[in-house]
Amino acid sequence: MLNSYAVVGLYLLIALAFPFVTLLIVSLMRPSKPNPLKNSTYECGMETIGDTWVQFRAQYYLFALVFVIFDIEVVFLYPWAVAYGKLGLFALVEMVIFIGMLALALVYAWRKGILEWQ
Amino acid sequence: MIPLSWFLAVSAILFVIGFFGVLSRRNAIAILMGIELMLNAVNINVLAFWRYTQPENPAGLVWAIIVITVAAAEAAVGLALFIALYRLRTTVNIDEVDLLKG
Amino acid sequence: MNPLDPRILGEWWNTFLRGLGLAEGWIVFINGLVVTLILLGFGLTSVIFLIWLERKFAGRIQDRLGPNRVGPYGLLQTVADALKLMTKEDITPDNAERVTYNLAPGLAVFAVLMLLVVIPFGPGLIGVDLNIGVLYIVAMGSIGIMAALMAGWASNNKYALLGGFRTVAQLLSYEIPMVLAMSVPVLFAGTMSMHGIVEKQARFQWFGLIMPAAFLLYIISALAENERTPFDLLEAESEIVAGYHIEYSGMKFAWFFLAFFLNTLILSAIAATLFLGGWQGPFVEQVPILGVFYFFIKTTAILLFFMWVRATFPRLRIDQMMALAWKVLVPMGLVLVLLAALVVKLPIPGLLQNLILFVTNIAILLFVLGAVGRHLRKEAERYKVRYQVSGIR
Amino acid sequence: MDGLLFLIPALPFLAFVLIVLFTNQDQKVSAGLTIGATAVSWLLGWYFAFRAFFDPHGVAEEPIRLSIPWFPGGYSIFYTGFQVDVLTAVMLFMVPFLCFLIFVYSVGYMEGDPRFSRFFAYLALFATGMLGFILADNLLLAFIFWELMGVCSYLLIGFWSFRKPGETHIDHAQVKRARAASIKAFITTRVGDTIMLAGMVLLYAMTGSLRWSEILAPETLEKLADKIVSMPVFGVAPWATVLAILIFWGAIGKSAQFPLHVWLPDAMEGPTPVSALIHAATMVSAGVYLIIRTFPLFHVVAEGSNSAMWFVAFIGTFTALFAATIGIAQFDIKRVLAYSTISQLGYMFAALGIGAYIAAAFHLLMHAFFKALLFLGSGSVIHAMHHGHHVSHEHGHGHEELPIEFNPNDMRLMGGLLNKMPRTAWTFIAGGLSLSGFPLITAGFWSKDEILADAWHGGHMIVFWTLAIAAFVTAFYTGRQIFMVFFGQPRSEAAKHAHESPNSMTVPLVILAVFAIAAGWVGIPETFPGLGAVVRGWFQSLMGAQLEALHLEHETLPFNAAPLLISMTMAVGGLFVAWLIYGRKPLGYEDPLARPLGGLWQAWHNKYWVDELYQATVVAFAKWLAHFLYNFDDRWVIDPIVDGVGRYGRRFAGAVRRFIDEQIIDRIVNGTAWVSNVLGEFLRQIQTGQAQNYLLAILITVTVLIVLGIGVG
Amino acid sequence: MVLQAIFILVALFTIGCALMVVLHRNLFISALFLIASFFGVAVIYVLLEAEFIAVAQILIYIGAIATLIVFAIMLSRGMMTGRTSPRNAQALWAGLGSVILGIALLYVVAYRVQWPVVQKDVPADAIARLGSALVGRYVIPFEVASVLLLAALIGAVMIAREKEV
Repeated sequence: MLNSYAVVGLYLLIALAFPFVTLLIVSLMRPSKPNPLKNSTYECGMETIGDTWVQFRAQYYLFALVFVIFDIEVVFLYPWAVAYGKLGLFALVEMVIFIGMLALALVYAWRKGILEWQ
Repeated sequence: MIPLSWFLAVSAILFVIGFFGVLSRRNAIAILMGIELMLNAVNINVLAFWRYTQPENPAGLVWAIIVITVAAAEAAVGLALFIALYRLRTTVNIDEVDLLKG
Repeated sequence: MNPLDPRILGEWWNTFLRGLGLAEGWIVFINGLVVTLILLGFGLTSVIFLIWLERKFAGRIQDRLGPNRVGPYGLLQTVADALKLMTKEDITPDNAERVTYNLAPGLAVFAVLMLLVVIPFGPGLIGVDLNIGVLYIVAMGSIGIMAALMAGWASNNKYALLGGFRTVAQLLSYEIPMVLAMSVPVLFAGTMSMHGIVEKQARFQWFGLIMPAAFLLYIISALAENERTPFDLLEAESEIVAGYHIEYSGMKFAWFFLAFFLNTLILSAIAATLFLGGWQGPFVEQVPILGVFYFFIKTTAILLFFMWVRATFPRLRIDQMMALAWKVLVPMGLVLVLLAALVVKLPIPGLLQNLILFVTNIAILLFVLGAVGRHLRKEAERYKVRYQVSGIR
Repeated sequence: MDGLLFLIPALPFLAFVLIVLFTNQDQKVSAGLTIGATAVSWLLGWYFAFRAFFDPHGVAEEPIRLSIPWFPGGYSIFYTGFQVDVLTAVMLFMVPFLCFLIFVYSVGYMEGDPRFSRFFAYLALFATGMLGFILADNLLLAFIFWELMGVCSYLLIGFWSFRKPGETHIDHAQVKRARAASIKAFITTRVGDTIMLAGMVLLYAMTGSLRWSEILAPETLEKLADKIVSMPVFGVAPWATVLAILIFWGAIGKSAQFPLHVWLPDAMEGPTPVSALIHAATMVSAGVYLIIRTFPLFHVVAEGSNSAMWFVAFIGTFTALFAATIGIAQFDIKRVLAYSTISQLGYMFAALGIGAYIAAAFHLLMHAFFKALLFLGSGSVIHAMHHGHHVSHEHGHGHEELPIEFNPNDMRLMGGLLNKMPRTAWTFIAGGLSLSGFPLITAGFWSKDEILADAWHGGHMIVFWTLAIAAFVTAFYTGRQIFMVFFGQPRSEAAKHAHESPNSMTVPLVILAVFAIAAGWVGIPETFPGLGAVVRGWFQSLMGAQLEALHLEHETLPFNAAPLLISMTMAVGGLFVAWLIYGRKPLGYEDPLARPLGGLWQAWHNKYWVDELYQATVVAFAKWLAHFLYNFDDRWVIDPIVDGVGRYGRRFAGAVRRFIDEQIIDRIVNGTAWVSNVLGEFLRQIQTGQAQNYLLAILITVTVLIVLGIGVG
Repeated sequence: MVLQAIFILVALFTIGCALMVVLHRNLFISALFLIASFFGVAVIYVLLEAEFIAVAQILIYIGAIATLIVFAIMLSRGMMTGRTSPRNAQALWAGLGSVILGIALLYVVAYRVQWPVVQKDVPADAIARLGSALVGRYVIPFEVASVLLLAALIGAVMIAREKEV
């Protein structure tokens, strides 16, 4: 079993190295004449206004939060799905409860207006 | 085969680093990172014992998943707290949050 | 030992290596290298061809010629673009996070490349048949999200940051429906390994046919995951600012572009594998080599569908997109999973089950479309009333 | 049925409790309660009595017993309870019946008294006491009921220590006299009781038990008789005699014998039913019953000078004559009867003294009937006189001058009441004849004759002749009384207007009269010619069975004409002389005997000045002693000591406060406060509010623990 | 032998990243190193042949928690510049204590305790076994996990939600 992951590991290393090596090679070939104007942040050609890090609304965090909850649900869902063939009806009932609970979470988020994107 | 004690050593080191992170960092979110590290260390330990004592028993895996779930839930709530804290006190430095001073 | 069976090639190769008297470890190492090279080669060349195909196909739809100057029918156009990007100067915005800024493009490409390993091109032709294949795909997808976030934050640009967050939000929101959709084939196949799933779809029992709703769900979330047309608000051509890779130019931008297209290819390949039975097709047992052919037909079919969607569909607003994801697709996904689980357990023969599933899926699709339609009509009314009141035409 | 035994005393007690607690507002109900309770006790009493009468030997041998463990007494648990043997049966026959009659009588007599229900409560309590006493199967329980009777007599004598019925103004003299009389009665009987208690304690010490069956058993008596005790004053005597004499003193106190008789005449201040019940029938006879019950104790040391019998006989005979003589010179109708009671009790003790066990019991029984009759009769006369006095006032006869101050009891103001109150008169005359022992028909004759016969047969000639003279004197003063009250002319307006009492009072009188006459026939001895054969000495055989149970021998006396004739002559002679002096000539306010007898009469009239003697000696001494002790306590010894201790104590406390309190204790207390404050201040730093500091502490402790673990492991 | 070499490499990589997470001045960079260490840990899981946990680790830790952390860092962006020293007053003591604890633990792991090691390989259908265990014997933790997630969501939402604007 491990040697299949060995292949994946090897592939991973190469896949990781390939883009960066290419970048290095390319950076050698291309001209590099930095000047302040060129290096300024691109804002449709206008001077940058205000601080770079604009005030960040809780909105994004809440979305990530709901994503986390459902991500974990998925992690629980897959082994159940895999083992579902051999299990009896009780597996279905338990999963219904599990998903029901998280559907409740979704409904709560929905009612609380978190899913709307102002 | 990799001896069990190596895994335990790695998890111990990771745990200690995490603990140091929790103790020494000023920023709340850094502390949370420390906690995540510690939880990972625990997970390594659990799985190491699972792999080297009862691989056929899925209990180890169940435990690992539950630890991951709890870590995620904890991170979610913890970060929500820090955000609320930031909104209230415009700082996330644990040093400044010492209302319970004796 | 059917001569047309690619697996023979594998065995022959292995026996040859053992013949050389190499240690087991080394054999694994060499195999790994060979597989990586093949996959990388295939990946990159196919992307270049894909970009060309996309531009050609889009042109055709808009009744214009695609690129035809460089090389026969413009085939070399993409190669020219690549060369151009390689040699263009690479500008790094000042006080950007140098490390993260440079890391982002590489990570983006890496994430997508990693997916290639598990795709079963033919009956024996699979990089590595991991028995957690499906989840592996989802996991690698989430690394892609990290890359977008890092790019957005590191380029020290207000719009890049905003674009980054919006992209991440979109990717996160659509990952859940995609994962739920992918769990249906896993449920049917009873295993997560891609090879296993494909085998389960023998003799036209394609999961896409049994569960068209799940297939459609997957297609929609794949579109969003790939930031293609209906959901490509962030760096759409019409926008002023090009999402999180504003500050990127030269080779780093090329990597983002490559990652974008490779992602499209792989997602359609996965769609084909999971829902259209990968290399399954008539006579595949007798002539396994046919499998590869079948696989490519199905993948290109889905690719063309993607390109067709990109060329025709209007763009969704960000809040509509989010609402669609969370309020429609996620519930639908949950319902489908439960439905599949329920029906599989019914004590009736397989075919009847498939029929029931098919019918129910159609019913669900109609219901969902109806609901969304009604909602949109109500929204339009309210929209008209508000402006009516304020007197603006 | 034996279980019901305890009901006899219990019911009256229940009546008492109910009246006191609940029904004292409603006079009719409380009277009913008491009478009802006594009626039931009477019926139960007669049931047990007749059961004993029909089977004397069985009951004597094996008395009906009901006993329960009471308290752990030294070596064994002290059992107490009730028992009925022949002697008790006799008393059970007489006591409840008399109580019932007297209670019915007192309903009429006490009419209109504001504290009517209280009176009946006391009566119920007294009935409980008397019934309990005769049923008690041991001396201790008997003593308790004995004391209960003492209390009741105190309460009843002092009953009018508040107000005379009907009169609004308070008759201070009357109230003072009633109070003095009740206290006097209580204290004199208390003197006797304490001596008896001493005897009882010694008896318990010697025999280890107080139950009749155990102390009167022959072997214990033998033991007591043999043991000799030497006493400082009285010299050497066997234990039996000493104990017997001590217990006899209780009887002297209660039955008003010579030294302690002074309280009975004064007890007449109480209402007449009380006098009848307590001072005629029951309480005083209790003393005699006690001695009859403990007779074997006396009888064990029969002869010789150191025998208790001799002492009893002496006291009995002396009191008989002494009291009879005083009776002659009294004008108050009830006082004459009081002294006659004392002398008759003297008769009974004399009989016991000479060993006439059966005669004493028989006389006790008969005396109770006719003496109760006489008292109730006198009550009815007083009631009529009182009533007459009021009527005369209303008819405006004005205040007739009388040589002496009007007193309804005074016989000199009476006279000629026979035709005004025929029923009372005739029943009173019957009682009088029975008291004086009119031959053959009255009960008194048979019982007194028995005693005289025994005295004659036993050879105690001194006793015989004094008792004979006493009989003559008794007959004389009874006759005097009858003639002064009922014959001649009424000597006052009240007497003129007196008329018959209501039926509720006269019916009991008639019943008692029947008993006063007929009851005697029961005891006619077998050997008596003629009548003897009819009854065949039933009472003698009855008591004989009792004697056999007590292992004492008894024999039926041979008939002897001498004592019979003497007693007849004494009785008739006495009455004839009384008729001579008081019957023939109309009487003035002055007693015809006063001048001829002169000094002797004065002595009789002033009761030989015994009261004055006591007053001078005993009471004076007591007062002096009290005064001395008071001084000793207040002025000379104890108060100074106490005050001294108080003053020095305060000075010492001041010193302690200044020195110890301020310097040492305060300093310690403040010190601890200061220390804890400092400690608190120091420890406060630990709580920095930084979560991470606490985590650091955890880290350090965990590390230390692990290092230790490694070191140890 | 190769396996052990790989393990050492991966272990060093993970520990290095963990140290950088703790020591690095800039918060975002330490977050990235955190992700790298998560990845390292995932690889260790693969070495332990607990592949499902490895994938779950990548999916949840990197995909979800890291994103959350980065979002949180963005939200309280004042800390981005890392002007002040990241370490607080008691860093020295904490470091000392941790080191000693580390040494003690390592000593315990290495010498003190004999681990009951058994040579068994992981069954092929480990994931199916896990699935049936989750629904069969360990159904309570399974359901409690869902309740936990619900509670966490509600809690976090209540806390982090902006007041009704």
